[in-house]
Amino acid sequence: MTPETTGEDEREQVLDWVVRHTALLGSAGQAPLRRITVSTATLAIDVQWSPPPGPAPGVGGQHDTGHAHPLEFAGAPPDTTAGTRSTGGTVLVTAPMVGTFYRAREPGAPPFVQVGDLVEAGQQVGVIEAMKLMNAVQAEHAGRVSEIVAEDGTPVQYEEPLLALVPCDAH
Amino acid sequence: MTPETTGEDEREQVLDWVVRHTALLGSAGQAPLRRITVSTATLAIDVQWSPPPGPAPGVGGQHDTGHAHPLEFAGAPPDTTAGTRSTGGTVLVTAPMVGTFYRAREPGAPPFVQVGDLVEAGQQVGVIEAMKLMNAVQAEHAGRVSEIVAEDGTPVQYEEPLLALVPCDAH
Amino acid sequence: MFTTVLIANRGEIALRVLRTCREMGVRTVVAHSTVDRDSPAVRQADESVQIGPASPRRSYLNPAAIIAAAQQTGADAIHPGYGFLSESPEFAEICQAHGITLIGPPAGVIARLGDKVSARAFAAEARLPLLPGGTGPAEGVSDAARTAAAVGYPVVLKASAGGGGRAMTVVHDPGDLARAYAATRQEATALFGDPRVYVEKYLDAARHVEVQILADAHGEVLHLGARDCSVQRRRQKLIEETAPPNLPAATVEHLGELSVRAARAAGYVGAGTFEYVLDEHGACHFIEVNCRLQVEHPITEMVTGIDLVREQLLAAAGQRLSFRQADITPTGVAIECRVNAEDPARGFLPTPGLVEEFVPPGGPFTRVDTHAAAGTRITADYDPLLAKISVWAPTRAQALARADRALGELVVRGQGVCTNVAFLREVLTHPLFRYAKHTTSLVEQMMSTPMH
Amino acid sequence: MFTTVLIANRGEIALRVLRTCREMGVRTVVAHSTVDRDSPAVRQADESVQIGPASPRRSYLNPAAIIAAAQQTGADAIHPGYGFLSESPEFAEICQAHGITLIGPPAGVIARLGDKVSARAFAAEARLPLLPGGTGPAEGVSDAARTAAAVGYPVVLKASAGGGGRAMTVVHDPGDLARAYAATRQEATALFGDPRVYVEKYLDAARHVEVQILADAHGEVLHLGARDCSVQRRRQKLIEETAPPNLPAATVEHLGELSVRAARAAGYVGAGTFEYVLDEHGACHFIEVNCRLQVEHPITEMVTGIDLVREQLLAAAGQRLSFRQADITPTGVAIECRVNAEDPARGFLPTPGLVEEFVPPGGPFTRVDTHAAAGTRITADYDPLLAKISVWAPTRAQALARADRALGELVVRGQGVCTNVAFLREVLTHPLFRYAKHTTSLVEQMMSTPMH
Repeated sequence: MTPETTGEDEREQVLDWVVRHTALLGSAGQAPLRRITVSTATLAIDVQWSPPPGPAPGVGGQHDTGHAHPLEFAGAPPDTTAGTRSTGGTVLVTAPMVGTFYRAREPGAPPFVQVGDLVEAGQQVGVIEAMKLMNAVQAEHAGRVSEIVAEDGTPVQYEEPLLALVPCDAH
Repeated sequence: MTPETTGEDEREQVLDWVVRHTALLGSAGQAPLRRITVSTATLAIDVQWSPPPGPAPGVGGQHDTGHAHPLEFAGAPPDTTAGTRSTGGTVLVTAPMVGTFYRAREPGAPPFVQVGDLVEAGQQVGVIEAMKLMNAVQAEHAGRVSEIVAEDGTPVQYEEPLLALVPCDAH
Repeated sequence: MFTTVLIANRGEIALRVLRTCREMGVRTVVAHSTVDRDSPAVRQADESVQIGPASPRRSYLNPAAIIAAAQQTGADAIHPGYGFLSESPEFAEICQAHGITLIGPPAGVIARLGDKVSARAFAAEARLPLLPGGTGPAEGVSDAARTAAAVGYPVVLKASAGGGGRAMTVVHDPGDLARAYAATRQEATALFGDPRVYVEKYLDAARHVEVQILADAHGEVLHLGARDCSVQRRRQKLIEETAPPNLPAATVEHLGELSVRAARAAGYVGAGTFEYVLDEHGACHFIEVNCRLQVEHPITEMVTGIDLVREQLLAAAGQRLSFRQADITPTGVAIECRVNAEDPARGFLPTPGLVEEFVPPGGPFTRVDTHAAAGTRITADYDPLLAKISVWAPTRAQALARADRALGELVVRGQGVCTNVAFLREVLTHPLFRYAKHTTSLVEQMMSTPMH
Repeated sequence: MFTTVLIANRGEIALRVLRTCREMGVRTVVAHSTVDRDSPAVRQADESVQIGPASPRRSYLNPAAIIAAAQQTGADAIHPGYGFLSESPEFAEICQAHGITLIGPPAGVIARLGDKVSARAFAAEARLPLLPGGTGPAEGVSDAARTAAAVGYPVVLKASAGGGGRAMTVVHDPGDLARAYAATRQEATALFGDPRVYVEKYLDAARHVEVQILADAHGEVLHLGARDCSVQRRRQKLIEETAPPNLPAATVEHLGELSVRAARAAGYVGAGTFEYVLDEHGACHFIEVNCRLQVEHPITEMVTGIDLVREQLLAAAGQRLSFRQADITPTGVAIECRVNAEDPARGFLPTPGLVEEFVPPGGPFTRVDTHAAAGTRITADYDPLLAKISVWAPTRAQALARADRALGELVVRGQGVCTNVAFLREVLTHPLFRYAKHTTSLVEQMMSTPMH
């Protein structure tokens, strides 16, 4: 039967793929591989690395695969209204919407900001694309860029940290 | 039957695959392989590596027999064996079984005890009828009867207070 | 079949859709707002994406956020649940433009049937029985008054773009029409960005009966019987029941056939509901089509054994229906009670708060759909639905007793949280309801008696 | 119908019985031990009586305490649930002597069918297919050895008064017989106060299939199909399923007819279960009758729509069955998974403790029977059953997926508490189980593979 055959072929392909890439996956995570789950018809693969040693992720009841939570920053209370969160001496500029984060206006163009740059309140520091629309990301506070948290061209969720500023008044 | 055969063939293929590739998978993770689960119709594979060494979640756990706490009386340690409980300066004689409580051996007869009576440990202070059988209620401790709690001829539940004694040693 | 379905909803319906996806081996992504980040659907999803703040306009009603989340996670289909974007033809078009399947009927069908005025026109064409009313939106207050006078008072003014019982005004007296017309237009503009209002005859003592239909993309359409949804408060359903009590099987069959014929004419695909009102003489009048899964779909599942979400996914994936009308024989009676965090004594005002203890009912023929558990925070951002308690029994009397038993078992406790459970149980024991003589005015009648 | 039913049991089954009593408008009294005083059944009962301490011998197994409680509260019937006194002919006689209806078959029927040796004799008379074995209790070790040699090894030694998989020893080698015989007699004496032991052929790779029957006091007997209960650990069931997979409908029909005929011959009244083993060639052998409601009754309810506790009450009250064999057409597949507080990795050792968080599964075609909630203390006094998760679907593949989905939703957390959920899910995905090629040795096979 045709579907049968297709199914078998597909399964074999998947198995092959897993074997060939397991080594690669093993070295991809910083932590040791913990688990690979393959299930098909038609394909879902789940690769898990061991949790890093140390205190377990806070916020009780985290799910095994529950990676989707924005990274928790110690001591930062969730702030649902502003695209900014402060952590210690720095302030995080967070995504005002879900989409793809770009550091520059277009491919090849210089990034809006670099580490060390001084930005003013309201200055554009990046762009988020959603449904082909480019939405400016602006710094809410003035400060010096201390870290670029989100990589250029990566998907970000709402309120995910993009970059860190040391506020001017903290100088 | 054809589907049967196909199923068997498939199982054999999958088993073959697992056998052939286990060694490869084993060396892929940094931690030792812990588990491979294969289930089919049509295929789900789960490979797990051991968690990194570290404090394991406490397994031993305490074995809580937590049985039979009688009604808590302030400061009284739960006593599950005796039909007696102390409350403040008095001790309660409670029902050793569910049934009908009688203060006398038979209708018209004088009650076993009255308020003010001194009773000895083991002395019968009442009777509980269940299934036409008369079961003696005995005082566990010596003392003076300070109150008759349960009325003559009324149904009582297990451990329901029947009468109160002021223990002799409390005098 | 789809590889990954993004669920663009929250609460119990997100969980409901997730359950079937998981059973079908489909990967799930739950798109959620910040306040829902610890919800059970998010916890159980294979993946989740935070798409915006609590405000629905910036999260669950935001097409760009949902499309971005679907693209990030490789979702090839979106299930919109009910409410939010589930009946937005614009969103359906956006999905299509992005190569993502929206699980629901085609955009054109939603556009035609979702707008109440064009749905009325369609119904007239499809020869569905219509309530007397205007043939289009009123062209001004005097046009509205003319229509009202022609059909006779009471009338109802409805937003053409409306839904969910909002922007609807009943007018009993011609003297009130002008004010009501202005108010409804204003409300319609505020809620739906569309001021069009039309006039329809209003039935004071009506029964609300709806037909569940199911259609594949190959022109096969069938119905799964009817539900009675007459127990409503503020035009929102509280208790639903199937089969409709005291309604001849022939009437259900007739409504079913009408709906199937109309759905086929409209090119409907997926699960949908045709809503009707029945006047005191038993005459049926079409009111609207809901182009989505209905809140009360569990009771239809209980009497037919058909998983409606599964059928939605199969239909959206282009598969043929695997059964025919003759294979469907609804058995017994099923009743759903909607438990809301609200205070019936204060006009059913929602009561947000923190659920500290939650024990659902269980046991024979009892189904619970809920996102609530100890620790759930009920916020004012969304509707106050806490749980749907559905029961099945071979007879209506047994089903009523079972529903009352199940509601009696439910424990919801927490600071500030109040529920309508006691009120629901009052409805279940109300003589009008027990004898199935109730209409959509039952709750009002109950609230106006001093006993409560 | 009865006015007041006393429920002489605990845990989920007390709640199960209470639910139906409430739905039927029957007042409930729950008899409970001291440790169960805060259980949900006690909380929901119309009345409760504390009948003794935790030790079953002084509470749930104490006829005097239960009769006293029934008399105190004016109960006119007692529902014994399963286990405890549910199959005690002495207790049935005591109830009768006190003018209280025990919901179950008459004392004489329990006496005849409950004792395994007399049940074997009865089965022979009723022409039920029997496993080769002794015609009565072994009259000594040499008699046992003779019988064993005659039927061929392996054999099983069973306590005549036994039940629940206890006081049973499988002997593969003639050299082990003498020791096994002595040990089983000792165990039988300790557990049941009756040293009689009999010898029967043992099937290594058998399927366990049972027929649910229902009988009224007027001689009408019918069956509700069969359940497969082959997934067992330590001879206790873990997963049950109906219809039995991979079993021809004709075989089910044949077993059903055999059971109905035998039950009629025995004068059976109420709900009962005839248990059979099927060897690898599909040959059926009767093993025993359970004169009570079965733990796994929910799956039969799900495929037939019949509330078995309701039928028990009606039959005990002398009413006629309201349906005939021809009215019963089981639909689809139902699977029950027993969630126990136990550790599969340590030989399924019970793990008592305090449940701090408990979230049951829900949604489509999912039934939960549990007494557990946040705050429930699992004590070592009783069996470790925490919850029964039952699901229904039109096909077996869908039912398996649904059961796995439902188990995945269940949250049980608390100090010391461990559950067998992960193990149950392993069974569900095991190829032997998926292909319905499993026998009662499945769990052993799984535990002996080093992968685990």
